[in-house]
Amino acid sequence: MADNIPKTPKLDELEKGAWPSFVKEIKMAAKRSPMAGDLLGQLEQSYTEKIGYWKHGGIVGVMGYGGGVIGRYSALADKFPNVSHFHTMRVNQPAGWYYTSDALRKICNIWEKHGSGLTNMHGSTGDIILLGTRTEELEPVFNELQKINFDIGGSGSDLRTPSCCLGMSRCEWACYDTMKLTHELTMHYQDELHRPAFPYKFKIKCSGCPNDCVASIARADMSIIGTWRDDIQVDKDAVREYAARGMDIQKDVVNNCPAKCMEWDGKVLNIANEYCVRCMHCINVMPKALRPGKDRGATILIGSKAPIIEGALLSSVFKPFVKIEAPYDEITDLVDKIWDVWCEEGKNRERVGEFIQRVGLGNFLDAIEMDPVPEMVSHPRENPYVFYEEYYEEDDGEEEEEES
Amino acid sequence: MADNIPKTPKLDELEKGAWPSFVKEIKMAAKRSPMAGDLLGQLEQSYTEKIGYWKHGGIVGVMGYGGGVIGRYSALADKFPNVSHFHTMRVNQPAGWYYTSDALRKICNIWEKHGSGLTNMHGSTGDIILLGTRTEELEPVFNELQKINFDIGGSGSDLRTPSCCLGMSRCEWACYDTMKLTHELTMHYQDELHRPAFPYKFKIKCSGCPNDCVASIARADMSIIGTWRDDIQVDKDAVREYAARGMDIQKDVVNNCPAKCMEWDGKVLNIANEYCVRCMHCINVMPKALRPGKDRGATILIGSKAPIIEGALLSSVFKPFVKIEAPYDEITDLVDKIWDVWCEEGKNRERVGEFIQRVGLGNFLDAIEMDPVPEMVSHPRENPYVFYEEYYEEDDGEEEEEES
Amino acid sequence: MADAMQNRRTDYGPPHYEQFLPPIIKENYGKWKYHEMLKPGVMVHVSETDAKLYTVRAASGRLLSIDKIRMYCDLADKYCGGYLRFTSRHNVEFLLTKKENIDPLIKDLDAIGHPVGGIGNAISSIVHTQGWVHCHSAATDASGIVKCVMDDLIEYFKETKLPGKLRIALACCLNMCGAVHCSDIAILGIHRRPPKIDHANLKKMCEIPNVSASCPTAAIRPATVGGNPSVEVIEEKCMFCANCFTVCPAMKLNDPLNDGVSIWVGGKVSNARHEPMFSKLAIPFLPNNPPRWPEVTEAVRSLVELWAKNARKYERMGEWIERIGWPKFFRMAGIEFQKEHIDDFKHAGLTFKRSTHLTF
Amino acid sequence: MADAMQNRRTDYGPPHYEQFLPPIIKENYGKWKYHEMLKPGVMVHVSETDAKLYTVRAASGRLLSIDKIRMYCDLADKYCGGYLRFTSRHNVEFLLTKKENIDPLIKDLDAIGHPVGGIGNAISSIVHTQGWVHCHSAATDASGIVKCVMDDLIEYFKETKLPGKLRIALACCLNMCGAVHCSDIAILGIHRRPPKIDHANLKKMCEIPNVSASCPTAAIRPATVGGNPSVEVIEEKCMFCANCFTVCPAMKLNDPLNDGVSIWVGGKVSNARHEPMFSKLAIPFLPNNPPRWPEVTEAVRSLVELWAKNARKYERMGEWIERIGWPKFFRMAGIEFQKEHIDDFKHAGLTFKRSTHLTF
Ligand code: SRM
Ligand code: SRM
Ligand code: SRM
Ligand code: SRM
Ligand code: SF4
Ligand code: SF4
Ligand code: SF4
Ligand code: SF4
Ligand code: SF4
Ligand code: SF4
Ligand code: SF4
Ligand code: SF4
Repeated sequence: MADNIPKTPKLDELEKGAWPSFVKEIKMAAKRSPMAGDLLGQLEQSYTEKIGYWKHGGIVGVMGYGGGVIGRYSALADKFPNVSHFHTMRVNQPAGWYYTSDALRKICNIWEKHGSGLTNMHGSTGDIILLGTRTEELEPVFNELQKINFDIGGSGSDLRTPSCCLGMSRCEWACYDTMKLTHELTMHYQDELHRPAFPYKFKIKCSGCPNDCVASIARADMSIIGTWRDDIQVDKDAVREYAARGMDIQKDVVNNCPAKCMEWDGKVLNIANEYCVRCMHCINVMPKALRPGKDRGATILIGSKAPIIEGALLSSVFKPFVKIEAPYDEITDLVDKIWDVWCEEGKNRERVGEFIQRVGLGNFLDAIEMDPVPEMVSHPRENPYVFYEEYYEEDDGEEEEEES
Repeated sequence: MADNIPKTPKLDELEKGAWPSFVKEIKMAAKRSPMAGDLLGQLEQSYTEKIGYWKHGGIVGVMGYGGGVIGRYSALADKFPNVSHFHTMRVNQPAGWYYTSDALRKICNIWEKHGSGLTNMHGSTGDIILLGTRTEELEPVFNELQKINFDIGGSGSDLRTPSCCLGMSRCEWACYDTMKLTHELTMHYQDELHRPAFPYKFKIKCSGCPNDCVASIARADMSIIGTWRDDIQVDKDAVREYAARGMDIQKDVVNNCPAKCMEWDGKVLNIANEYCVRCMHCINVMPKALRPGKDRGATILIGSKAPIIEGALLSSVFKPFVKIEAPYDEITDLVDKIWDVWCEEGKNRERVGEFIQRVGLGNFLDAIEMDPVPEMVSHPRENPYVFYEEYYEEDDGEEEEEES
Repeated sequence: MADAMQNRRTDYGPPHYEQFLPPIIKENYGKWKYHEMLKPGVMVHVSETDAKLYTVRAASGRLLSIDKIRMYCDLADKYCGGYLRFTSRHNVEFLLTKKENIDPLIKDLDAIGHPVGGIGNAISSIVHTQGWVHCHSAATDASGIVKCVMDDLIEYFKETKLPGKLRIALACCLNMCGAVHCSDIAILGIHRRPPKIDHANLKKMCEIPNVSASCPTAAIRPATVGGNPSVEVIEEKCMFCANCFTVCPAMKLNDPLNDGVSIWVGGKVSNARHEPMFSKLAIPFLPNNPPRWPEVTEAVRSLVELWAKNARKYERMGEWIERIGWPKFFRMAGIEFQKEHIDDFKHAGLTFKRSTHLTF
Repeated sequence: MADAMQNRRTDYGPPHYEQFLPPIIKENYGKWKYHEMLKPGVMVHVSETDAKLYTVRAASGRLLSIDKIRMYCDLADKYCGGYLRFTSRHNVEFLLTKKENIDPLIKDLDAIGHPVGGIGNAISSIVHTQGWVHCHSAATDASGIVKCVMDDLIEYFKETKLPGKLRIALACCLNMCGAVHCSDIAILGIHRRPPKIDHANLKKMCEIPNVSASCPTAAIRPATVGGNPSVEVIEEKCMFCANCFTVCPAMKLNDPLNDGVSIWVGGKVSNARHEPMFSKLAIPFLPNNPPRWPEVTEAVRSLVELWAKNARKYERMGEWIERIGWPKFFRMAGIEFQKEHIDDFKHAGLTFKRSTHLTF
């Protein structure tokens, strides 16, 4: 029923060019779905008027879940009735975003029946985004997802769907099993993931090494990034082989080492591992010759987020090195402690990173009963405004806790 | 009259050791000055009780001057009557701290007659500090200083006594005449120096090159630091000479270049001057071979200060490069403009660096009618919170100044 | 409802990934030894068992119809036992064990309009967000600009002729769902006009105290307007973050006349060489000019090429600029340095140049 | 008074420096070509005219009696035509034209207790302040600690066996008159107890609003105590800066029981190699232990020697620590990392380690 597809002279311009065209995708879907058709219509108007026509989403959802659906209504419902509702469902992806054609086809079939036929593979948190359906379709979609064992992802002030790099499944540098950890954590925290009860959202992302292929340090309240404690594994011959094949080891490798801890005499590459900051560069450029050490684990960092509202943050070191082995009690204990304090004291819409800055890292560590370590800071304080917590009273020789 | 000297078992410990002893100095003075004697007594008590015994200074001074004297009274006046008053006078040093024995002796004679006989050569702002006299002696001291043409320095919320490195007088790296500029500015601003009328103190320090031998970037509201625009002068043979005499040019020079803009092939040292950040290192280590370029001037920076109360600041670039040639109108014009705005809008006890941070550098530049240049920042903003100052209204196609 | 809840499963979580892994990965899980790029978009991972896994990565628009997903499935069935995955930048990857299947697969992918590439020193897909397709906050469209920019930069996706990786991201408003704040080049939708307040309905829709509280710069204060209890905005204090709109629909920021795009450069995420960095403001404003946003594509291309031409091998955009200094960057890029570039938020003073390390 | 003003000169300014310059400097002003260190404390500057100026630098306690100044004058007359100067670190320099005068001068200087040195890769005098000798704010003495530390480090003043320059400074309170905030090693007098308020007299001596306003952490609020209009301090909010005391004598911070010294490291001023840096907190507290402050001298010496032993040539303290990382520094120095080390002032978040660049 192609007649359902409106004229879209502006959008048609976006069918041209070498990059895959989302307009073509919507048009394909529109062949079957009036909803996709009206989406085209409304989008064409946005392209003409240079403004979006979506209203603030109301609360819609699935029975027994507090999150996972983003309600969306059109401001042009009269003109485009088929997108009067255009909610999205966030479906928890399998760790590592691996699929079989079989599994994907099942999802497609559900979405053909109950939705616009449009998706995002994936949302930038990592979920499968089923893009656009009506309120009354939410339950049916969920019922069918259940049958194929796909569950809903996070939204609102809850644990958001954790995600990870593919790690050991296809990468020689993975310092721990990112997919296993991500899956286990997701299962362990199903309630927190599905029922918003935090001051604000909380995201967990797992990368297998400091290359950080899921950008966890930039966009996860907890970033778990693989690293190693012992020496980089070096295959000396393979190094010479790289040199022989024309790599300028001095320029390309040694001079780029941020720790200035490498030496190359034309024959042997020496690494002063005690100064190596595990940046990965030398390993990245000589994958056949160098490998991370054998004593592997991860650095746990806390608090990254986008700018709203106190300014963007990168995660900062919280545990310099932890072994990542099942059962993951050390990690879940830490997560639980952090949540306890944050849920207790955090303001509404205050991310954990902002919270820690407000109360002070030192005080936060006290609250979760953790000792400070120098790895947590890039450098100690520069200002002399130290809150010394004890002082002597005249009457006593004893150092007294000031009551605070 | 050595009997005037009290027993000081604690202080006597500080007569031992290889470093010059201030206790010996005070004792020498005490032979002649009861004031110095009582200082010893009070100081011994401080050393015993671990606390100072000076009271907040009241306002004392010299007729016609608002600053230059730090009033000081003892809290133990009954016990040590000769330091009941113990004011210091700040005397403006000659630029570069050069003296003849003749001039120094004259100062000593005055201070023998009218003061404790103790001094600081010099105070950390740069003044000659005449340490300790009575209120009624202030005028006589000034009258005698007048005769030998020494004038009073700054204190309070005024221009503080400017100081400088010795520059061209003895240093091959001076990129401008620091002593001349310092003297001229001091003369030009006598009124501002002697009569506090600012929100807070304002300090000017002049260094002849980026080595910054008066630490101007750390402790001057205006730091004037010599630099050059053209290429470093290289004597290639002299470089080879250094290498021949055992200097490891690659390690000691090239690898320490912060701009990574040097190359050494064992024979010729190549400098990519367009990337050189004028740090001085290579010149410092090979003074016979390298020299600053010929097109010399200075970078003017603004705002450094100690921590009280918003936290310590280093000066930041305000004018990347100015030629420093008499008459120094370009500099005095800039100083005047800055003072106008700061005196108008600055809060009480707000240094100019704190002021600029409060109102915003961009707004401050607008106020003094200066254009922003990228040299003023280490990098552009990272947060998206931009105060765009104009927007279109529906009715017009014109971009409109929002009234603000 | 209660019983409805009983006889219904919840919180069973995502399917276990293992069932989706091809046999070769199950067998060599954690045993990979090294990898090599065979050609643009194609790499091989070699295991300690000498097993070889070939990955073919194809561009994907991320916004996919089920029809397209089904086509992917067909190709996966045809060439690699039905196994495929998506990447953290939303490309699709096919996991092959038969080397001879690589070229036919690439041919088929090209045929359905999905070029292969993005591996190694290339530009990969642009991480992006919803824009006018689905979000109420958008100051610009997401998919449209991404399409235009990538059409223009396609050569850098298909080939690996760059000094290092270059990551582009787009977010259609300051919420930055694309987490663009650490990208080599970030495209950010922005508002430039204070909220237009729906005074008549604000009280109905929102809690006035929450609305005032939502403003980072305290620009919002309660006020009665035209008899309605509402709020007013001190315009000079507004920097258009739209946080008030997020908490209250009556604070409308979207505005065709003034919305547009800003360009940011020099961010990175990886710890390779330089520590992660935020992106910094390069171009404060470019107009929304659909459908092809020529100003934006032009600006991005010239930034990419400036970097490609001048950076040293392995130098990411931000590492290069840090070495040559921002003043040089602005001069080389021909971008005028303006008041907007100077930080004036909380930590502004720390961005001032507090040394004489300057180039001339 | 008015007439008194008339017949009196003011604002004539300091004497012109030229009259104090030795002829050789007048002749070669701006013509110096290079310099060389001949031996510790002695250097020669060579002019384009081939003229040679020999500088002999001697330690000076800065706190000088006129008697000592007169001795300097005698030596200047004896060896260099009466010409001398003081340095920005308060050493005294004699400006010679006759090489043969160098050694006798050094002998005479030693005789009056002023060792020669401090040039090149040495420790020069400690920039310092008034302390108990003259200031009401002092949390410790200045001259005393300086004397003890330099007695202990004298070898590093007299010889040049260090990797680079090492600058030590001392300030006796947070006002930091010594501008210690950018020193390789900074010794800082600190209070650790909230102000003891003289409620009976506060109103007489100070403006209550000014007092409250003076507190950076808003710890002070107006209160009536024992019938007196005064102020109270919220103890947990006080970080002992003494700014309230500076504006009001009734807010006493000085306290023998709790005052002491903190040690800071890694600052620098010059632009050589690394940009200027602030010093960072190494040791939060050491007791005031006059007359010889053994804990302080011991701590400073071990920091100096740790650096001397491990730094690369030309690496200043801060440059060395930055290369090896602060965690290593704390471990090597055997200093326990505590809550006090973690910044919690305005820009605290920016001091957190926001990367995985760690050593183990
Ligand atoms: C769908 C998605 C964008 C996409 O196209 O991929 C998205 C869409 C929205 N985000 Fe987001 N965010 C999405 C990933 C992100 C990310 C990236 C990430 O998670 O890795 C970020 C930055 C990282 C972070 O969390 O800081 C992000 C930071 C925000 C923020 C700012 C939060 C902050 O603390 O700064 C908001 C504003 C808010 O929460 O009110 C927000 C709010 C929103 C809302 C709900 C709009 C709103 O104001 O309520 C958007 C709904 C759009 C719609 O109608 O579909 N979204 N949002 C992403 C979720 C898909 C998925 O589940 O996989
Ligand atoms: C004498 C001297 C220390 C010395 O022994 O050398 C000194 C002594 C005092 N300074 Fe200072 N300052 C002295 C150089 C400095 C410097 C260093 C410099 O000028 O290069 C600084 C740091 C740089 C700066 O200006 O930020 C300095 C930063 C302060 C401050 C903090 C100002 C700030 O904005 O952070 C105060 C507090 C105040 O101004 O109320 C202060 C206040 C004081 C007072 C007046 C005490 C007070 O609270 O009123 C001291 C009088 C002590 C006395 O009884 O003699 N002094 N003061 C120095 C002046 C001698 C001279 O004129 O040559
Ligand atoms: C497939 C993917 C992980 C996943 O689970 O999906 C992945 C896979 C690989 N990454 Fe990555 N990275 C992936 C996203 C990332 C990201 C995250 C992002 O872009 O949002 C980063 C951080 C980017 C940044 O710093 O802004 C990332 C930074 C790296 C780096 C560091 C590059 C650098 O010099 O900064 C390397 C090392 C290298 O390329 O030499 C690397 C290396 C690799 C290797 C070679 C690892 C390996 O041995 O298999 C993989 C293929 C090379 C390639 O793609 O060029 N990967 N990689 C992601 C592919 C995204 C895409 O479709 O393009
Ligand atoms: C005499 C004096 C200037 C004055 O007008 O009084 C001076 C004189 C010289 N300085 Fe300086 N500097 C003087 C204070 C400084 C200061 C300020 C300070 O210490 O408070 C600094 C900044 C210190 C810092 O960075 O914290 C300073 C940083 C330098 C540097 C850079 C050293 C570095 O690597 O960071 C050099 C270059 C060098 O030594 O190679 C230098 C070099 C020199 C040279 C070699 C310049 C020359 O060619 O004559 C002079 C003698 C060498 C020496 O002393 O080792 N001068 N020099 C000051 C002597 C103070 C003293 O008695 O020790
Ligand atoms: S983060 Fe490391 S382990 Fe994970 S995919 Fe990237 S390179 Fe491999
Ligand atoms: S991993 Fe990075 S820091 Fe370590 S040796 Fe290699 S390049 Fe240097
Ligand atoms: S600052 Fe430069 S010019 Fe001045 S004395 Fe030091 S080195 Fe010489
Ligand atoms: S002055 Fe500094 S930046 Fe310039 S070339 Fe020499 S070492 Fe490099
Ligand atoms: S970035 Fe803004 S407009 Fe785009 S999806 Fe996220 S919230 Fe919506
Ligand atoms: S847009 Fe942001 S700054 Fe402007 S009023 Fe709303 S919340 Fe405040
Ligand atoms: S540092 Fe403090 S105590 Fe020392 S002189 Fe300056 S103000 Fe006085
Ligand atoms: S010492 Fe400083 S922080 Fe404490 S009350 Fe006084 S002003 Fe406030």
